[in-house]
Amino acid sequence: MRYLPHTEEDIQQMLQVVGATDLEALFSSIPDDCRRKDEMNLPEPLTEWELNGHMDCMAASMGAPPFYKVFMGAGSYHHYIPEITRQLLLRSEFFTAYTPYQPEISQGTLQTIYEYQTLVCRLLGMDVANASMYDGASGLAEALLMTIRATRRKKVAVSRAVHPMYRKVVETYFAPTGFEVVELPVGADGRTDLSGLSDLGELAGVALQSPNFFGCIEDLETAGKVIHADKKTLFVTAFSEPLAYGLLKSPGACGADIACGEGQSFGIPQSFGGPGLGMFAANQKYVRTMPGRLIGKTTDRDGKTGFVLTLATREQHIRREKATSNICSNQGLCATAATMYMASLGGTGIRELSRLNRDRAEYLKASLAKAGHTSPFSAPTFNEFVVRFPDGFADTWQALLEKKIVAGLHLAPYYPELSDCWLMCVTETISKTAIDALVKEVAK
Amino acid sequence: MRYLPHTEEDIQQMLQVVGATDLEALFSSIPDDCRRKDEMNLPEPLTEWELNGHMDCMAASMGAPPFYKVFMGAGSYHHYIPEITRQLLLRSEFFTAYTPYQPEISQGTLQTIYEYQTLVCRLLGMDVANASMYDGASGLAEALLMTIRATRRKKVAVSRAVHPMYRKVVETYFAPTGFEVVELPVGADGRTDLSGLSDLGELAGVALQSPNFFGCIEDLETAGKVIHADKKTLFVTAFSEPLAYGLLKSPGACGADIACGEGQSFGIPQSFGGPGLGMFAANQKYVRTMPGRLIGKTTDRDGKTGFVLTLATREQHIRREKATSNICSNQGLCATAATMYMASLGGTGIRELSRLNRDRAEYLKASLAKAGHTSPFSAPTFNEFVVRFPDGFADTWQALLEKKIVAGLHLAPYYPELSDCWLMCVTETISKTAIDALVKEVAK
Amino acid sequence: FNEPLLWEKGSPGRKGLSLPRRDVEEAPLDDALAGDGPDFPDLSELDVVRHFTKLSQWNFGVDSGMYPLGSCTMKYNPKTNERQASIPGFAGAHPLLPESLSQGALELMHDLQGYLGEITGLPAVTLQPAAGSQGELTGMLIFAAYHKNKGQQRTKVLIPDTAHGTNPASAALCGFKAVGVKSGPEGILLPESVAELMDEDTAGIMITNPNTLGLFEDNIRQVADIVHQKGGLVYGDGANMNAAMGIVNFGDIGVDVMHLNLHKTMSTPHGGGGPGAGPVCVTPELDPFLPVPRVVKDGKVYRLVEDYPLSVGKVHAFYGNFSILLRAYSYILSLGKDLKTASQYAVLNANYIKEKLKSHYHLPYDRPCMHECVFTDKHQQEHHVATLDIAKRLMDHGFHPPTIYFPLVVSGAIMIEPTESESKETLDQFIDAMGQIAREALECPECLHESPQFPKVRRLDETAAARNPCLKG
Amino acid sequence: FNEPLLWEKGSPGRKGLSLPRRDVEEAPLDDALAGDGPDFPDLSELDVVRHFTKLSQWNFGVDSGMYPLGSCTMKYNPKTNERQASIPGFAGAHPLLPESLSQGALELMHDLQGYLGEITGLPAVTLQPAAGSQGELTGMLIFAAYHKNKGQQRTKVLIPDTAHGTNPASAALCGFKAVGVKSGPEGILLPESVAELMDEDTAGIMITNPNTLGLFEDNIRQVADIVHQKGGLVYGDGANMNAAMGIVNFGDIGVDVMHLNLHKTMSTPHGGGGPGAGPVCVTPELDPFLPVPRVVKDGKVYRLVEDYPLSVGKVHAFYGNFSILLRAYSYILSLGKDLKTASQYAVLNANYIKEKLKSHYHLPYDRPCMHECVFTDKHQQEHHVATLDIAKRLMDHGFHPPTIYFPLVVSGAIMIEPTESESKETLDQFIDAMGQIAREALECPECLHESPQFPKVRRLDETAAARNPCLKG
Repeated sequence: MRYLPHTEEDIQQMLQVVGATDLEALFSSIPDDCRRKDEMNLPEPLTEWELNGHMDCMAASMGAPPFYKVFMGAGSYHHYIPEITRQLLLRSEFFTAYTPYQPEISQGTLQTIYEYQTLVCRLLGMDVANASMYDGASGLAEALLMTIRATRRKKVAVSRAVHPMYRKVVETYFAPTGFEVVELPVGADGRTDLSGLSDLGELAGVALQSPNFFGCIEDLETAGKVIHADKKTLFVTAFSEPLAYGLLKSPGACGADIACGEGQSFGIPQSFGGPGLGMFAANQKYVRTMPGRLIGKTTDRDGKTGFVLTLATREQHIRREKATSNICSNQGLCATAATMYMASLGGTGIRELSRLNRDRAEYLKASLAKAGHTSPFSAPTFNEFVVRFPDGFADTWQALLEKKIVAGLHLAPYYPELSDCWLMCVTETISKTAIDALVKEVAK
Repeated sequence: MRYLPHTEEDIQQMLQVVGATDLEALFSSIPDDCRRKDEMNLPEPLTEWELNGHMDCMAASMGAPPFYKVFMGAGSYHHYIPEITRQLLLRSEFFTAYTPYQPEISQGTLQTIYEYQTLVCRLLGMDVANASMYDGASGLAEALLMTIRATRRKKVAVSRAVHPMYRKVVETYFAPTGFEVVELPVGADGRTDLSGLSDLGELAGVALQSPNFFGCIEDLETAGKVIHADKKTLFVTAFSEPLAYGLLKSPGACGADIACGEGQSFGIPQSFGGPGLGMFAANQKYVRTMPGRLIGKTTDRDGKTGFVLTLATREQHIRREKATSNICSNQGLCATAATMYMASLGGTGIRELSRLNRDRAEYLKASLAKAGHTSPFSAPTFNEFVVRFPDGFADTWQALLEKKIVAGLHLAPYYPELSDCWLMCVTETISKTAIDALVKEVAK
Repeated sequence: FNEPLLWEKGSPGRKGLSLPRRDVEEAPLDDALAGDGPDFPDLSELDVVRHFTKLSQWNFGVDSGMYPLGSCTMKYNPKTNERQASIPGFAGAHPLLPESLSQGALELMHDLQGYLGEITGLPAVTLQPAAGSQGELTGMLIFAAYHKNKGQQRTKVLIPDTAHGTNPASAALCGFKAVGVKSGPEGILLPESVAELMDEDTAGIMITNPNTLGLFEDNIRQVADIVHQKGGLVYGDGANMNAAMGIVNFGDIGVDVMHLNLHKTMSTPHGGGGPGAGPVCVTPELDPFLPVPRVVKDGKVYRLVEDYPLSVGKVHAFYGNFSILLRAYSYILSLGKDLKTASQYAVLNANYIKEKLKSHYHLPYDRPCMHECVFTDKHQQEHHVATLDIAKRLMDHGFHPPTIYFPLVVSGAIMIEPTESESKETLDQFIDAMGQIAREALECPECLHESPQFPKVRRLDETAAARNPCLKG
Repeated sequence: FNEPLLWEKGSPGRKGLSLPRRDVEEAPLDDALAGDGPDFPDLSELDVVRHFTKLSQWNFGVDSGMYPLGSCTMKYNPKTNERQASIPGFAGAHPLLPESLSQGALELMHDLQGYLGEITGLPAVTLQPAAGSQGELTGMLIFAAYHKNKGQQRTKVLIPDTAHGTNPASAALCGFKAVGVKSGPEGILLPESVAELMDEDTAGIMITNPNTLGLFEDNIRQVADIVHQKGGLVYGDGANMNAAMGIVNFGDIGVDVMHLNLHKTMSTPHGGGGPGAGPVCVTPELDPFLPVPRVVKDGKVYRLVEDYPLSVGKVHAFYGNFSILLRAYSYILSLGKDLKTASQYAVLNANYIKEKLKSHYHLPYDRPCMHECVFTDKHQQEHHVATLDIAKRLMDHGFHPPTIYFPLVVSGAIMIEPTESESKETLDQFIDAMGQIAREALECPECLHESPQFPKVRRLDETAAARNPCLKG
């Protein structure tokens, strides 16, 4: 096998040094009743070429672009990924390195992640960002646990307009802790209704998502003021589409204490949902209660600038059970991809691209409305929105699959109250022509 | 445009330094009657994404593996290319470097090509190999011109069993020189008939290909003796399938003075015929009459081993019109790919792979023979062979295209005397199952 | 050469990304919502390419040389896995596609679950955890859910002193109190120490086996029996599975829950710290508690099923790090039963290094090791040379240093894990370098203090970095 | 760190390539034909990956930094071009596929011919030559065929002293005698010098325009007229086309035949020396002489046509370096009319460097340049610092040196071609480094003699290499 270098001769020489008669004898110190007696029941090894054929064949069954037009977002977005990102990520110095424990020979990873932290801060208008969390969902769960650590309160509130799967992950993380999660309702406009907030008692944190799951842009500025009526409560803003912040006021500018969300849109393939990138940023004063790895700038013996892992005293390998989180890695390669992507876009580019996403989605929204299919919500949206379809659309939806169109996400399983609604998404990868084609089909 | 870095501000600043009012003014020193007045009539620039779509669409019209089973060799072979080759070649230090004029910062290219030269020598059993020629065809032309330089004779002989396109290139190179190329006939067994050689007068060189265009393995050892009956005549052996030398006696062992051929089989995609890799090796005594770049080993000021371009005095940038050739580059990246491929295969692997190629081809040959389709030639073959089909096979062949099978190459346009024959090829990429499927179709 | 920070480069208006053509009109947006957009630098494509090319050149990866980072299993990351992960059908797949359009991905996940179940001996598998630490958390959630389903709320978890720091952190995140268990004089757990601490308020034990000293926990069966008798569960930290594929069936020896680190054992890229994947394998009894959705085969069709009322819930927005799972799947299909050979070579390599280096370095537990061996700087300390100096000096020899100062139970630990990918020649070169460093410690301690000499930067001031954190530019 | 030569590594029987499963019996082979197989080292996949990863790290490429190698046009090699070239339909296409299965490739070649014709102003195009030098040879074959068709056999070709060495070599390969033409005091050709030499035994002239001094040949029209009047042809060496896209129509100013170097002007990868591609563009009158097969559009179908009786024949086994042509096609489609902007920026960058550096270095021809400028070491010679020292020192600043000692007409030439890809910041850094080196030449000449200090090896003994050539291991 081409990954296993030893020849028979190598093995014999090494066994002699070790003092074992054969490979099995290497394990003779393991008690016999702990040794596996049967062979593993695994398939015959495939050659490189058989594997290629097998994987190509499996992948061919998937309904992915460019063969399918997928008008579905809901936390996973199809954006173009520049070829340079793909090729630079394949540089093995990036992708085969581990956690930069030895900074002298890890400055590539370290400077990149330092740049990542900086760009994330600039994107979100926040003071400090960590080197990333697993994904948007667990990032939100960790953010809410952080509000509990920071305030020593026991309850958090989460908007029902937050991605339903993120809320499930929050539930899972909170279940064994004894802390409480309450849900904030959605108003008629599709935004979170904060009118009942003051009745909920002492809250450690309140989490809104913007654009929220329905694509609606929350009025974060006003929300921040309402939430901060209780000065101790932390305002957590989540997101699943960071590209929105090319155009929208940043969470930091709206008073967020913690901003967290999913960074997949920034140069990371959708890959059936993972890996993603948990972007996570906070105000300076909370830095020592933040979970996750941090990279800091320092100098070497000769006074030369360099970068290191820092504030590790928050982390589990030092603090063990007292750590701010059990997370001990980051999404290194995904954060690297996002850094490359943000660098390629630039400030000018992100604005243009963000606008184009929104404008194309608005075009679809308007076109559907013209065809009689309107949104139940009035709030402005970014690149996705909810639309109500007449009875029988589920069949139309199914029929459109045959035409290689996935016409949005049915909301019934997630929001029974919106069982006749679909969540539609348009990014820069879907042209006006493709939008017109969808509208024509739907209008039939 | 993302490749063009200047902003309006940059341009203004630079124009000021240069003393030009605008970009057009940069060209004001060109006489007006030499300035182009009209715009170039070129299409609108495509975005990266439009280009991807456009190219994917064009490529989809091609009849290439894995969608097509192509039983065609004839100088271009479908072999598996390890993914490592593809990824290592994308390392920009290899693929964006130029000719290693500055050895201190080009040791990667230089050591690689030195290794290439060495492995080529070992493959072909020769003393010296150059850093490569354009392709097998021009390599053969240059080899024959080299025999003329080396012997100061004016005539060369080339077997009719040499790849017909290589012979055309030889003709083209020889046409304006006044030197003569005569053709050696093919015997009934499919090998070159050397019986008339002594009647041809003083020959500078005699070129055979083995395996020849018909896939037949020439008896190079005997041929070498016959050719060297005239001690001055150089024996040139060509090849289009270097993999054969994993199994066959090397040209050097058979007395070749120059061995040259196409190296595409070694890790280089077929790419509709180019780029290929002109492998070129010779006996030590001819090194200074050899065309092409050479890499040699030397030491630096501190005595450390390093590699440099050497014997450049043969080349055109020093010797100008007295150069051994006008070639001033090599197929650097293709030679690098071939080095990686040969290194991956190893001595053990090349033998196994070479044998598998031959055995699968032999299996097809035997299966066709069983079905009544035999070869006009009796000589042993490597991974391709000629087979005679009954009247009407041209229609069958055409019909098989619909079934995504390309059932060999019709020889009629190249050898009118074999107009009912096809040249069939099988490599390791065509399994027994695919062979059986072809035989079944042909036997119908 | 230095490479400026991204925002020290560029020029406003420069373009690095090809923007799609605008084909629709601009839609108005309420001023109150609109921001100024982030202050990102504007760069050209070449600017970006050169920047990251240069940064990459300052990094050391597995492809750069041997990376014997103990407990991290820095084996070769096969290139073909990257090819598979980039197939458009997989890379471009939306996670919420209808089942009819995602059979390939579901089949892959289903079969991978089966393979991991077979390898560990724990047949019920979730692929959802995004990393080993999240796998641990999932395991602890299962502990809690299991006891809750029995009507109990246990408050403690036993954790040996040789455990990774994530073990107590994961237990704590789940509301458990971590209770330490001291390992015995041979570096392994003694049943009596566990018996002493195990009670009916304890949810179970977390054991890394082979442990972080690279030793097999010989008493695992007895320990498991003790824990099970008190109604507890046994968690196996599978971080060190690379020693044991085909060698030990963890289900058979009493482990109830076990996570795997696919970026260790299953060769997926380490990526400078992630993404990993931390599938969790459990006994059939614990199957109902696994996270949802589950991938099941229904006749010939693969489906995602949510309906598991006892499930701990979800730990990932979708199904985990699918493209990492895909790479592990590719690796398993490439090796098949040869996975056992991989484990054998990994153990052979570690023992070879142990034997060759024990004359130079103090070996606190001189007995056959598994996939890694732990030395200390005891001999070198006499010459004022510490583990850190030895580690830094290795860089000057072209090797990545081993894991140092871990496990904590050994003072000045040097934890070496070669993995099966390294050839005998490479091991010999490493042994040679370590030997030279041991000699240098005698002859020129200051040379070691001044190392490394060759990388881009020399030893960095980590204290200053933590005291006045500068976390962005 | 050193990296051993391939055959100093490995162990017999080790495997680096995945061999397909054997599914047929072994066929016997006559012993007289069988050999022992080559003595290649046996390596693992990781051995191979590490070897070439390490070697690559000793190389400097365009992605590593500015590469101002004059006359080589080291512009950015776009990554998307590599993506396009690796599409399986193109990368896996057999050249002898039937037309029905190769329409995409033929269409691409057909359209590329059209674009190159438009860019040069010479509408008849062959894509077959595998490199610029083979393009020159093709051009000379066309010269010969043209005159032969007129019943003449001319024996000489005029070649200015500023020409690349390939020009006389290509002419010689075609049986022509190269006759030198001295350039005038301004660095450009004088019509009178050409008139003096041009006669009816001369097939024509080969002119590089802009020439190798980076200057536009102002008298090109007069020169062409003189040559044409004597029945000769004008060959334009298009190596420097990067200065002139959209600026000059070479057909209009009297050029009859012109080759392009796609790895220069059209951004295809340089690859450590190739593969390139050297299409040749000619006037309609010379169309019949182009190599066969020709790609033609026949209604809606693209075809390969052999039937051109006056054709010079074939210079490549198939149709040239298709995958390089494909990259050039991608580049042209990506820029369209912006190709003119590329030329403008290339010329702006060269003039900017020229203005900024002329106070430090001797500028033999102080006039507006095109895409490159040529300095000399005249000022530095006084301090015993030569062009070579300046070049080597640039490496220590992270730049690739310029082309040196070429063109031959300038003693100690330093030929700088920045290309349009370089940003103003990068140019300023380069200018700064050159300025520092000029100062160092005054203050510390020996520092320059001892350079480079930082690369893997220091100055190499090229004389010894040539005296006792060691060309293999």
